[in-house]
Amino acid sequence: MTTTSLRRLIAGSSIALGLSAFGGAAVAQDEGPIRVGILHSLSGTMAISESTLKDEMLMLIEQQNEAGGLLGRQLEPMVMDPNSDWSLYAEQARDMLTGDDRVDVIFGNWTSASRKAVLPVVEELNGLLFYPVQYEGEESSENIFYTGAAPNQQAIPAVDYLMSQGVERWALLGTDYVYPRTTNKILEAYLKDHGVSDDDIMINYTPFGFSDWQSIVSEVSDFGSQGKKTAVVSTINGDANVPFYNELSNQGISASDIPVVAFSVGEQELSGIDTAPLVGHMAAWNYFMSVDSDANYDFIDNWLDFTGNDDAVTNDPMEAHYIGFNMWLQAVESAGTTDVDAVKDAIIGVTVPNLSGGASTMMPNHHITKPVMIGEIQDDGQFSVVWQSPSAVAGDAWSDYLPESANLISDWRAPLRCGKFNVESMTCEDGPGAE
Amino acid sequence: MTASDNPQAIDRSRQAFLSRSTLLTSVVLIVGMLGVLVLNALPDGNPLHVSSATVALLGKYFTYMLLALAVDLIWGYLGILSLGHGAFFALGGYAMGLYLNAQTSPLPGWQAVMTYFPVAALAIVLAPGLLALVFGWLAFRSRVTGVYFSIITQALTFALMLVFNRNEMGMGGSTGLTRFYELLGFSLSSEGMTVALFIASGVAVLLAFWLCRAIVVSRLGRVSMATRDAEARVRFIGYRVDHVKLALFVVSAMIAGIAGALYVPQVGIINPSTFAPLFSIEVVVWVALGGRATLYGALLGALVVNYLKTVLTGAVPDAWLFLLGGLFVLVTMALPQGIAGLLARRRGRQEASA
Amino acid sequence: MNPIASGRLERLREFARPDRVFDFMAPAQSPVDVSHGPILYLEDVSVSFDGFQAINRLNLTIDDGELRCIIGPNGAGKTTMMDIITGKTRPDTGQVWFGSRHNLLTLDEPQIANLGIGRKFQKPTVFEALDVTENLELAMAGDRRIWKTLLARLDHEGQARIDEVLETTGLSAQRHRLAGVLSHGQKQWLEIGMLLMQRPRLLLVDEPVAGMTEPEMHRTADLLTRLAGQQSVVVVEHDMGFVRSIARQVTVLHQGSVLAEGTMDEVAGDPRVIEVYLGGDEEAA
Amino acid sequence: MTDNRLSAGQRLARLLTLSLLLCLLSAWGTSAVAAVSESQARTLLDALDTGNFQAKGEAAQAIADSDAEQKMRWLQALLDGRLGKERRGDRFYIITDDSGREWPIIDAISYEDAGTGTRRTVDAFRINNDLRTQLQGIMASLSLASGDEASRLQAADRLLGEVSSDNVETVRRTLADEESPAVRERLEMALALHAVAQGDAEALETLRGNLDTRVRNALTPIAAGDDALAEQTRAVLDGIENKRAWYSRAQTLFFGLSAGSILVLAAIGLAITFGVMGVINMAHGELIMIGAYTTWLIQQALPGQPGLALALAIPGGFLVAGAFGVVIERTVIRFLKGRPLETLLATFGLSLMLQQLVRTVFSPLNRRVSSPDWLQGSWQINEALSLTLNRFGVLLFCLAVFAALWALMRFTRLGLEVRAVTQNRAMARAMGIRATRVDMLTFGLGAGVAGLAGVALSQLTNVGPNLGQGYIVDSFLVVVFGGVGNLWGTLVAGMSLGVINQVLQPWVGAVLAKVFVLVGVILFIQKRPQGIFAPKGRTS
Repeated sequence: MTTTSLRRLIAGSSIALGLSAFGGAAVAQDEGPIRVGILHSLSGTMAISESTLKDEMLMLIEQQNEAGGLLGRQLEPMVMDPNSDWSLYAEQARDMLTGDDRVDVIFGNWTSASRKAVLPVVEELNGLLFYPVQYEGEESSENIFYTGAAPNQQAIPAVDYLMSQGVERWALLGTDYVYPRTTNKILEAYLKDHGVSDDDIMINYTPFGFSDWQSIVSEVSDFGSQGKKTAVVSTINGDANVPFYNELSNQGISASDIPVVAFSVGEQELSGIDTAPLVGHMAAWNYFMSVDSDANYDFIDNWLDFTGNDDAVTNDPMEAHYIGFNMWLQAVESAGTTDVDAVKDAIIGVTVPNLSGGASTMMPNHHITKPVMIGEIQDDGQFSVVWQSPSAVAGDAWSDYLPESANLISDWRAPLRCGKFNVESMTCEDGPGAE
Repeated sequence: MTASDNPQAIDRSRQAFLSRSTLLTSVVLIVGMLGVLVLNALPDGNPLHVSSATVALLGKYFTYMLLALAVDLIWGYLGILSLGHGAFFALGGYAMGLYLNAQTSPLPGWQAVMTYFPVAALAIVLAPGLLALVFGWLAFRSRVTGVYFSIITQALTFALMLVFNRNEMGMGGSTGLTRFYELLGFSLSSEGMTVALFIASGVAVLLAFWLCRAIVVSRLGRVSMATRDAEARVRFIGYRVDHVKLALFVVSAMIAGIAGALYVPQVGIINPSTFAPLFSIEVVVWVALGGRATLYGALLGALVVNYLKTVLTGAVPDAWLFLLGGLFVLVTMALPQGIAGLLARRRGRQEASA
Repeated sequence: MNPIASGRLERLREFARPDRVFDFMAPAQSPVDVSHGPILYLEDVSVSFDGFQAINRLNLTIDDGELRCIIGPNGAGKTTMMDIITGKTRPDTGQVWFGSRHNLLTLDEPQIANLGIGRKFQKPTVFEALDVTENLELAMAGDRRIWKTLLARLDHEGQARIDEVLETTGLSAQRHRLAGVLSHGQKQWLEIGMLLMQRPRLLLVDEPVAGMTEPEMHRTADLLTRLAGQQSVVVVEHDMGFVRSIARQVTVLHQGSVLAEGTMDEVAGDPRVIEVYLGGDEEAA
Repeated sequence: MTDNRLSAGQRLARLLTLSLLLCLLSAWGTSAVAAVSESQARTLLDALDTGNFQAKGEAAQAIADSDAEQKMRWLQALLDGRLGKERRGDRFYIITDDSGREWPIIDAISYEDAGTGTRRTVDAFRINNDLRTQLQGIMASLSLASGDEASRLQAADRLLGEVSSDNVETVRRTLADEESPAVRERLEMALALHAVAQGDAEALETLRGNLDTRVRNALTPIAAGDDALAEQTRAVLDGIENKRAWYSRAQTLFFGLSAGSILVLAAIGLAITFGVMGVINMAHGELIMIGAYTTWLIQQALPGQPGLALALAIPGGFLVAGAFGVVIERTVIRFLKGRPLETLLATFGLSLMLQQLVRTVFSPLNRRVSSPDWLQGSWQINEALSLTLNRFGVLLFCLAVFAALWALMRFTRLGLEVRAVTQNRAMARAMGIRATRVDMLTFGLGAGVAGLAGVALSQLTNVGPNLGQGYIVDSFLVVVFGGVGNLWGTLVAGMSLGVINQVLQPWVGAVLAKVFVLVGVILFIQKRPQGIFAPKGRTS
């Protein structure tokens, strides 16, 4: 860890200056605890989402240690706070992945910007990163495992469901950043493929933390009053959601008039909102706290015990970490070592139970299979599942609905070993196989 | 800012370029750099070995020090407080980011010119320089001063953040530019490159420090201090205050741009959050903590705050904000001249007792 | 040869002369033309702030080398007049000429200063963070452009000039002290010294003896009288004793325009002036 | 509306609703309630235990049509998601309280206490949007069999655009019996729409100027033709659109003012601390946050009374934030007199600490602050213009706070002293004003007003540790734009920025609107380097 080496640096320079010195003893790699890095912001704007995941990881590690650890060794968490500052994510990832106390795996990040900041670091230092949040796709790194949803595991099924409900007009509202932009691009292409005309699609972007929703909501209400069944597909990010839903309900738009299906609103976000006026609005995820399975109930009970708060909630990214952690455990067990390359090879194909009663498998493109669910908001802040995909859907790293990525696939197994393989030209555009 | 701020604190040896503090700072910088390089070259097992990660980290600190220097030049010596210097830093960073991106895949449209290093290098200083020129010309010409100036610089960087967040900018939207592999034909992930960037940043800090020092001790530097303390008087003895301000503001923006350009390959990403007003405010805080109107104070402040941030976020992730925030409050109350003031006072006492 | 054509040719030659200095290239400091009369000429100048008429159709003429005192009750517009002359305030109407060549209304403060109009503020304004020598050095006449300023070094001539002014103002002993730690009177002198460094043609001096001791006052009076003749000096002052000691010509301002003009004795005897001063006092009381 | 695009289920739902509406209107259907046997009840409930929402809807209808005396309670519980079945058994439960881990439950048929259930033991029946709408209709028809005026009005409202040749006679009959003028109006409108569709030009006249969007939607296809009726329809439509455009402008103005009122509220405390005292208070946003958290705390202490809690939060937020302000002034700001830029450093540190304090004490998650009924929904002036009550409330609150502050500054001793200290500290002190006390009170006042802003914001947005940060840049901008130290300037600046932003938004989108506003302010400051209300005159 850099802190220690900095300390040593200071010690070193003292020697150079002919003063006193002290040194540290190196710890051998294969003994002692297995180190698990947790890289989630505990302060700054992202703390609201990420701090829960840190607690969840601590819980999972504690449970695993109680169950005897891993390979006969204990797991030791290493928590850092990147302060919602992308460059700090990169710095701390580097810190975690160097030195004698190098971590064996990192669970962390939220938002693509932070992941992209960390990506070159984990690739350079050959680390493992489990990223638990839904994202826009169009990426596949040898060192990152994407346990959140790709667009085809969330957005497209949601739109399919709405179509089956007779929706003909679409308002795509999003916060102005990459995830909504890419998702909406995919959805727009998808909708047009399904015969929706340009006039029936409205796209609108707002800044982060936006709160003056009045004009936009009234625009949507106007858009929806043209006689066709209208729905809002929301990729609005965190903080902007509360004022958005408040404005919806205050302008008298209920779920039966214009339902909203959101991709970034889960149980945790709802816990900060009065949900009574939101009943019937929807969210698409791969897990809901209300999912009916014993694994889920066990997980919830553990979580409530761990937090000591009976009103604590669970959500989709927590399930993603749960799956990712178990996959990593299993891969380490089967490889018999925490060596990154061995784990990378061993983890493809690993199947672990997920929290909705099924199982998830790590695919060769480093995405996992997940069931897709649509939930409607209830007045108790929970979702009731109104639709679920008949089987688990495999995450697609490169969207089939974007012309520039339709021909791309990702497969990290030998011999292909490529994150961006063009099946038309049969060339690898990115990754070790590219050379 | 008025002169009542503390006239006595002004370095009395400023007439000479090579004052004691300048010499000392230069020596510390050079010896520190060489020391790190030597320790880095030691074999891995050696207890004194300094890892490449640390070298990279120090390289990043250097770029922050450069930025702090840029802010101190105009705030400390000219009295104009920019709460938007992150914008110039980010622009330099984006120019570098485009160049780095161009090394792996061809860039679309006008950005293609950034493939060539000389063009990119020019853009690194010209983009922030031009922005500072236009913005400064508008602001100084119409005599926007004090907080009014500070707040519109904040508005500037905020507006740029929103603009760069848009995907239409072709700058990667909120994610920004990332996935850099090569710089001047060398792999960015090699240890050699880490060391090279560290040296480049350290040398840049040294050169910028000397440049700022030269400006500060020149007659122009005294005019700028005079402007800081009594702007109207300067005007009535015939100096074009707006030109003086503009010149230093542009120089400062260019230094910030270079800092950004050196920052990007070391951190591996540049995105709109660098434009966030909060970052620019933080830079001002570094300078204030180190000691405004002393160049070495700015360097020290940037180093201390960022080092503490690195250590504390890892050591006490749940409480580091209390410590850092508390430090800011304490320093302001106990050390009005920042750390540099403390050092100066101590030296004064030693000299008095000697 | 056709005289017209030859004239054209002549002009062309003149235009193409290698050492020709175009107007736009000429240094801002061009000589003041006083051959046709006064050095400063204000005609019909008016200015108002938020409906308050600060200067009202003011006419004032200062001759080259003259020492003029301007007196008047508070709010008579003395400082505003100085603001107008130095370019700080733009009048609503009227004309202000420096010599017969320079329309001051088209110039800004540095340009006016570089033409040779120096100004001392009511409140002594020196650069407190710089020492006395540096204060004088900055004020020294010279090229004010950025690049030149950056590279400027103090030469022997400049040093000599500074020594001379230090001598004149009696600040030689203080030359390396910070201006901020000087006494009030010393600051006043330093500011006057800075004016001298500028080598101005016209000096505007706002309340030079405020806060000075009696001996200091005498020295100031001495200095100002000595300066007059080489330079034109306009002094705004409240201290009647001081005015009497230096003034040859006194102008009384009232409500933004000239009330009376003449020698001190003439003015002091003017019933309107007495009325204004007494009336003003009564109102104030 | 093309019916063939709808699924069978939706068609059924629509038919059901329509027949219900008519049924309501003509005040038919009084269903006698009689007991059903337990096995019958079980069969009824069992039908709900299906994953198919259409089948669930039919089962719910069957319950409604049955004679079970518990049916109202069942349907209500179903609607609330509290009707469930034993997971490994066949008992039916109603969950009486579903918060926490263990839920008290009762037997759905006998209403006997059945102890507690958990997520594991009770499987609640799920409903979706369509089913919810259907259930609400069923319940309405059951409880309002006689049909009071409100429900008749609602039913009539739903008939707009739904009258067809099948039911037109029924509607006419209903109209003949109807007494309420409001209901009559709706029914006449519905019939007129039908008549126009049939080619009746006279009926068109009655629709002139009607703002209901359904009227517009129904007329649009008629206007597409090229006969005389179409032309006339187009004229009517133009009139409607014209009228709507005016109302929409009024609405935009309201949106702008309400957005501006938030800016003003957030900035006005700063206008005092920054404008009057020259303190660059970076912790201003955190003082706003403290006000919002105070609201939440008071609501926690008074569960179920959000109105009272909010009323108490107004003085509460003011006092708590004000107290923080006084403490900050006494412990930090006081020692930084005359060093305004250093207050920036110290208050920046304070803001970091306050944020982390809230995270540590209350968790980093957002807190739920509910709004009282009178701040929910909107004030419907007409079909095209409605003002959302929470925004309207905040606008009024903002004006009230402003008026109070202005009066305080203008008419009270404290205000006089504050103004005196602002203009000339030394002189004020010489005249016996205790400047330090004035400073403390001024800072406390500014902080208290920030707390009030927090109370208002808690009704609009997230209450979380980052609440304040989002407003700090905007606040400084507003104060500077208005002219430092000028309360009126802050008001005018905030309101105009709000209006400009909302006017721009539909044209260029929210992001660029904000960018344009920022660039506009930058350029404006070039023109007026001291803000809108710059102090004019001689400056020495």
